[in-house]
Amino acid sequence: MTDLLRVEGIEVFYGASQALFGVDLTVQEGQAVALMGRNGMGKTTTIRTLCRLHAAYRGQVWFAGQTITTLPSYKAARLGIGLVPEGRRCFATLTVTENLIAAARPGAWTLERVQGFFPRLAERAGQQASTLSGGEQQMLAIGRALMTNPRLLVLDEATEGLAPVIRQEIWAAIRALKAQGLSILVVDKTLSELKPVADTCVILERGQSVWSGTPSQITPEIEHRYLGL
Amino acid sequence: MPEKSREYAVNAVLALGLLLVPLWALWAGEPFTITLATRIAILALAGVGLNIALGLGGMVSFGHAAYFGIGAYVAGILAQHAFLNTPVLGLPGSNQMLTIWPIAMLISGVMATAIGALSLRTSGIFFIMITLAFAQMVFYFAISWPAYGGEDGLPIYVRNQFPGLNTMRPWDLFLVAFGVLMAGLAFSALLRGSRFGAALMAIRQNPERAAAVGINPYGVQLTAFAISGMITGLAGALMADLTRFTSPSMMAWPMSGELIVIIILGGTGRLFGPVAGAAILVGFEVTFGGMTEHWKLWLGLVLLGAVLFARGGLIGLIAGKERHG
Amino acid sequence: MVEPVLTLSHLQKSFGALKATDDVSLTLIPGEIHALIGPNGAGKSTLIGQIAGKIAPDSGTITFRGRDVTQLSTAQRARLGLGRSFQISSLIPEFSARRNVMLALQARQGHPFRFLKPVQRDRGLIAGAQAILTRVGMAGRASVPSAELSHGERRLLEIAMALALEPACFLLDEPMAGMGTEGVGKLVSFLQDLKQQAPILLVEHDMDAVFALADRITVLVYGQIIASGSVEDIRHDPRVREAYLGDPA
Amino acid sequence: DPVTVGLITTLSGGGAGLGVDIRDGFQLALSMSGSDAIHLVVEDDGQRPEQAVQIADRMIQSERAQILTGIVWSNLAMAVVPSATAQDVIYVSPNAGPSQLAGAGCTPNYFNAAYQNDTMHEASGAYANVLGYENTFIMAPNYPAGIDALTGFKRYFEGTLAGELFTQLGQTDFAAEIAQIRASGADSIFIFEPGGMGISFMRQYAQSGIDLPIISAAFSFSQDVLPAVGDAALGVINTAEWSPDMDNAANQAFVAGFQEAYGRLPSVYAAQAFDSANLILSALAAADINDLPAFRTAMRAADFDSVRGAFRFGNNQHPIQNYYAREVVSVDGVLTNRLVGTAFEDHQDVYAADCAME
Amino acid sequence: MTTALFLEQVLNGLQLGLMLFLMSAGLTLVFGVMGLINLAHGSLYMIGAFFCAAAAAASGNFWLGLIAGTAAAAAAGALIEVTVLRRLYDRDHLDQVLATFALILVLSELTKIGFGPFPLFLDVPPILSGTVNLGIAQYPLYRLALIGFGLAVALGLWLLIARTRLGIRIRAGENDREMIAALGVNIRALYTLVFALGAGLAGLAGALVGAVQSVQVGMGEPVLILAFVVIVIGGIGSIKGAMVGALLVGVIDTMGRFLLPRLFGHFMEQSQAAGIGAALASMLIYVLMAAVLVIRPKGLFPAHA
Ligand SMILES: Nc1ncnc2c1ncn2[C@@H]1O[C@H](COP(=O)(O)OP(=O)(O)OP(=O)(O)O)[C@@H](O)[C@H]1O
Ligand SMILES: Nc1ncnc2c1ncn2[C@@H]1O[C@H](COP(=O)(O)OP(=O)(O)OP(=O)(O)O)[C@@H](O)[C@H]1O
Ligand SMILES: [Mg+2]
Ligand SMILES: [Mg+2]
Repeated sequence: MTDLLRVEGIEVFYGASQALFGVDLTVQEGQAVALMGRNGMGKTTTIRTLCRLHAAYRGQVWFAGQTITTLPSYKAARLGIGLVPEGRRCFATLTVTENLIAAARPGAWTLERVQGFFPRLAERAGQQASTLSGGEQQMLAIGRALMTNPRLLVLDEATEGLAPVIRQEIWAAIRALKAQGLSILVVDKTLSELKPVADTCVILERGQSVWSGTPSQITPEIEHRYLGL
Repeated sequence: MPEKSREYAVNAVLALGLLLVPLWALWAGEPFTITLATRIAILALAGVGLNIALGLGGMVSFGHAAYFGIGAYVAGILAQHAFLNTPVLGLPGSNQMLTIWPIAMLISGVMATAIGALSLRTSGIFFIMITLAFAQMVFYFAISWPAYGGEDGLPIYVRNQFPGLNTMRPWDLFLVAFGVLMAGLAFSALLRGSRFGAALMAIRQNPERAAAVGINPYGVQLTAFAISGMITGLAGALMADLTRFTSPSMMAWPMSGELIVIIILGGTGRLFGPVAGAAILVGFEVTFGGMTEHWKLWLGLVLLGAVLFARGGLIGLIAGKERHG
Repeated sequence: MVEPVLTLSHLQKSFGALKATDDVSLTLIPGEIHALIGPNGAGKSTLIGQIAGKIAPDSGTITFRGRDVTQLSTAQRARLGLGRSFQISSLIPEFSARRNVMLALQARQGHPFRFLKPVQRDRGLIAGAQAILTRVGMAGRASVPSAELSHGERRLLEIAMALALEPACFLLDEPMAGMGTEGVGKLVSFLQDLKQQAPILLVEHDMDAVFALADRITVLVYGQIIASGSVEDIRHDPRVREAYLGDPA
Repeated sequence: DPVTVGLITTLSGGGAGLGVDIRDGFQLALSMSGSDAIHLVVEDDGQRPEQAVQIADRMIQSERAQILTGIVWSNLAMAVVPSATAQDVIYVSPNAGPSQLAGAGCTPNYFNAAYQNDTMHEASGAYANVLGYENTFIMAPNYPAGIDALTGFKRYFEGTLAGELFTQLGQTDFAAEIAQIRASGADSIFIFEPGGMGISFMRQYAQSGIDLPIISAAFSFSQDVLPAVGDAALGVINTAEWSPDMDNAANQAFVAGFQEAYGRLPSVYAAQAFDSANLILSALAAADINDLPAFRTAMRAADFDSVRGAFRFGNNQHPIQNYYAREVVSVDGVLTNRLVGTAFEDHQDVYAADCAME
Repeated sequence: MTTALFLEQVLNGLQLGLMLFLMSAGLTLVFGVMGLINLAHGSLYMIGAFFCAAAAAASGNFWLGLIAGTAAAAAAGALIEVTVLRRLYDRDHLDQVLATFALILVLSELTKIGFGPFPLFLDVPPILSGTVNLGIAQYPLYRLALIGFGLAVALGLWLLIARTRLGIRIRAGENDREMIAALGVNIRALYTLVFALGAGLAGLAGALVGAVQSVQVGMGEPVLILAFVVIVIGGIGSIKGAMVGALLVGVIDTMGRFLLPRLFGHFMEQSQAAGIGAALASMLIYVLMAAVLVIRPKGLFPAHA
């Protein structure tokens, strides 16, 4: 298996305050990696940095065999990073369908397929995104990322605020996407749902990657120490 | 916080400089420098007014020239009636600043309340444009209203008086303007630190949240807008006395632009920003205006440079980004 | 029976053809946590919006502390004692965490038109804010501007602001969202205490938390109440299972 | 020591052309005279009264200017003149003569070397009679100068009015007015639409297919705007106290000199500024400006060769002069004005009677 | 007053409205999709008129001038976007106001330096000169052509924004620039394009309208303010709103100028009535705007309902 994404020793600042102090992370082709850690430990910052929404002060990011550390974000996206950001960030004044079309790039995922995947998005096709319910917005954000036909789907808290049924659906969808060969990097708070999906888990603590291994290697001791359980 | 204390130092330098330079000019026999300092003080006062709406409240008014002009017209009209000894609306005119100022503030405040009440129904770009349009309406009215000179304007033959001073002397008039400016700054400082100021700043950043904790955004903003218009109106009344002339061009939109320029050059929302901004602008006008006929080109380029590279204006440049505790 | 703090009767709200709230009536009585659950898009936030005053219902009435508040503005209702948190964090970005809480405190005390007295030196406000931040475990982050807080921290600050209003009832829209397991655990015990202070109308998708906390649960589907009752009733209601809970994982 | 003369005029914005002509005309007179009696400082007022006042203050207080001149517009003159003359500074107007300064508000330190605002339009009124117009439609912008224009025209016009309209200052579209003119049954039109308004009106009028004759004061048909109005202006009769083809030595030297120096024909503003400069030079040669009463007497004498031929001041220190009718013609493809008649001889403004000066 | 005159004035009002629409189209585009407040719109309008006049004079062909004017304004727009405006999208409107205010000063002065201080000549092309008989009146052909241009621009813009993927992406960028970039869209280049398009529209309007007005420095500022009024009434960012707003303003302004003096003529002496009528007419559109905003604070057709 080849490395699709490799993050090495990135350090990141917000203004004068440092948020990341050296994060390492690898996602192999076809693999699902879970990024874990308590609130404020730097998960989102890591994700933003590898999507090139934030500049790394030190360290390197490789994607699909090339370094993307200084690429503009739209080029990184075109290489195949599809982001479902924290807080959804749907295009508020666009309709649901327009949100999807805005992101579209040619590939297996088309408007019809995404609407088939999330029927609710077809029902609400003409509605303005700002008026969608929270869960609907979450679906839209995932659908939108799929429309870019990514090689790596990056989900930051994608199930936040979803009804249990829908969450189950979304996890099922994520599993299905993985089964289709899509690589996945996922941040989520619900470990019980995260573990079955992930091949590898990486734990962040105060802006550093402090532990990585398979879900089965996570001992109660580790959970207690890093995740506060 | 070292940044805070650096800002205090800048403020002190500005206040002292504005006082000492004309004092020197008085000694050196340079009356025009005193006139310039007076002009800076008055424009700064107008900026202090606008800064309450724009800097604290985030209400980008592109029509504050209207209040500036209304204040000026109040001074001009009252002075004319006092000069000709005729009544206005059944009342006698006046050539006493202490009578004129409250009236100027009252009328510009009423106007600001009326315009604000309508304009605040909108926000963002709409607000900018609607305040501009209302100011244009006032401007057109002044131009085509013949009673007080229309587009020709209204001269003030003898400056209005202030007890104990001879306002025809540049230094005396400067003292008046400087005193009013300092009072305006003190008021503005208190306002921004008060509960009202906190509410206003909160509304600027997130009106929905402010409402959810029980603050009525419309009421607070409208009050701030009215106060802002009153202070700018007071500055207009002073300006009329300085130039001894009132004209509709004081309410034309380039004047509104100039007031915004003053605020941004100095530092948006900064207490002494308008003082710094007015000093820069007037200094620039005087220095380059005599040097080249294309001085507006250079002014434009300087402004562009300021927006692009000196965020936070002069005070921001020196004292760093503002922090709200 | 105790007098309810909040009573909704026959609320109705449509967006075009969509009935977001369809004849909803419910009550909130002192000392209880009343959980409102339902699928995404069922109309929970719309309902919270109507109670808080952001959205005007088409018909029906909202009675709060014995008074019909249906026509009042958001700010007026907040001053009467309705404290809400937002589903998507809504804070004053440039203000520090402490000042955010101080703003809520000052608003509760009234006098918004106090022009001259400095707030920054108002010991009472500062101490009050600090105490509340300590209560939610944010004391150490008090002077960080809220824009620079992490997602989870912002959720905590939301709660702190609602607390500061010392409301007669809380409207909490998904307070657990975005909190880690650890945070959820803390919040659960926190809300348990809080309900003594004022009853809570809780919208939440974290079922473990809801089942642990709720005294009563109302289930909303397509704007209509399909079930209402105790935790046990709801947990086993087949309609609720189908529409919302899914298979027990 | 040379005397400092401050020339405040409009060099930026839409009205810059007029200011440029005034500056150029004034400077041409200085260089043609070869005199070094004047140290000239020029500054742009941006067509804003406050700006003009500030510049005047600076020129007086810091550059010790003893004479000011240059202002194009009445409203700016009204802002500057009262306070400048009160500081014992001489002001010479190269354009604009608001009635306040000609009548009760006349002052010994103010000299108008151009015209009183009403007189240009009075000349149009008088010449309309000569042309036999009987039913005229009159139109001007709704501001003091526009109101004065219509009043001035009506003061001498003997026919009836087919209609009377005020347009808006800065108006750019005249379709509604043109429709009313067409419907009014007028036999002629009098307009006062200075600057861009005149250009816009004439363009649109030419396209409207109406061909009633137009009479106007010189402002919309002066050399600064004629090229922009284009052939639409051909044949329009306009009145002024000067015309480029006037047959006197001073004028021929001026027109030739101007063309040589700046490569264009001079406008009426340039001619007035040229006269203003020569007027000042003549007085400086005859008296010391530090003896103000003597200097004023020398100014009143107006002992210089005016490009408009005879030139003298009335009691209010405004000119008593001839006003001519000019016609827009094309000479070698260049539009210009040609004298076609005389509207007034030795005409004095009506406000002179209100002026207390002897 | 005859019915024919009345109808002609209504037509004049509509025609003025379409002219106003032409002037506002670029502004509403840039406002609506980029969220950018561009005070320099009037200056771009002026640039279009000047280049058109200069090129038409040099080549003797109005149409070449029209192309030159549009292209010059678009190029100036692109240049401004790349050098100045692109740094301001993340800032608040205030900085945009100041920067574009500064641009007005710069562009006016540069135009004066480049073309001199005197107004330029620009005439309508020969095939569009003259009048047509519309039954109610002889109507200038060129004005009818302006109506055509206005409608064509409206249709084209509406299609672009509402119907094309480009339009969708532009609007998405207005909501969240960072996000649309994270989805792989080169939003920078897109914005340059849009701004150049808006500038080109301003230039086109300047060139077209310049032929019936005065081509002079400062010609853009009154247009800017009128365009503001139009857009506020119609609803910012809405092409339909701009059209309706422009027609309303055009008709009300024209009818006000026409009818108010007549109305007052019934009560007072003619010249006084003319003065008061004109004074009120000059404020009428602002009154209209205030009235609209009282009823609909986001304009008649809010783009983001
Ligand atoms: N815009 C910002 N400016 C300054 N500091 C920030 C900013 N965003 C985040 N931080 C800080 O960076 C650190 C990491 O935040 P990040 O959002 O990456 O955490 P996280 O692991 O995603 O947390 P959560 O689970 O709460 O979403 C936190 O301490 C946070 O306060
Ligand atoms: N302004 C509006 N216009 C049109 N439809 C709206 C509007 N606001 C909400 N809706 C619709 O009303 C329904 C209820 O939305 P609401 O936000 O109340 O759901 P919710 O129960 O809070 O869902 P979630 O749990 O996902 O947050 C949704 O289908 C939503 O799309
Ligand atoms: Mg996060
Ligand atoms: Mg919700």
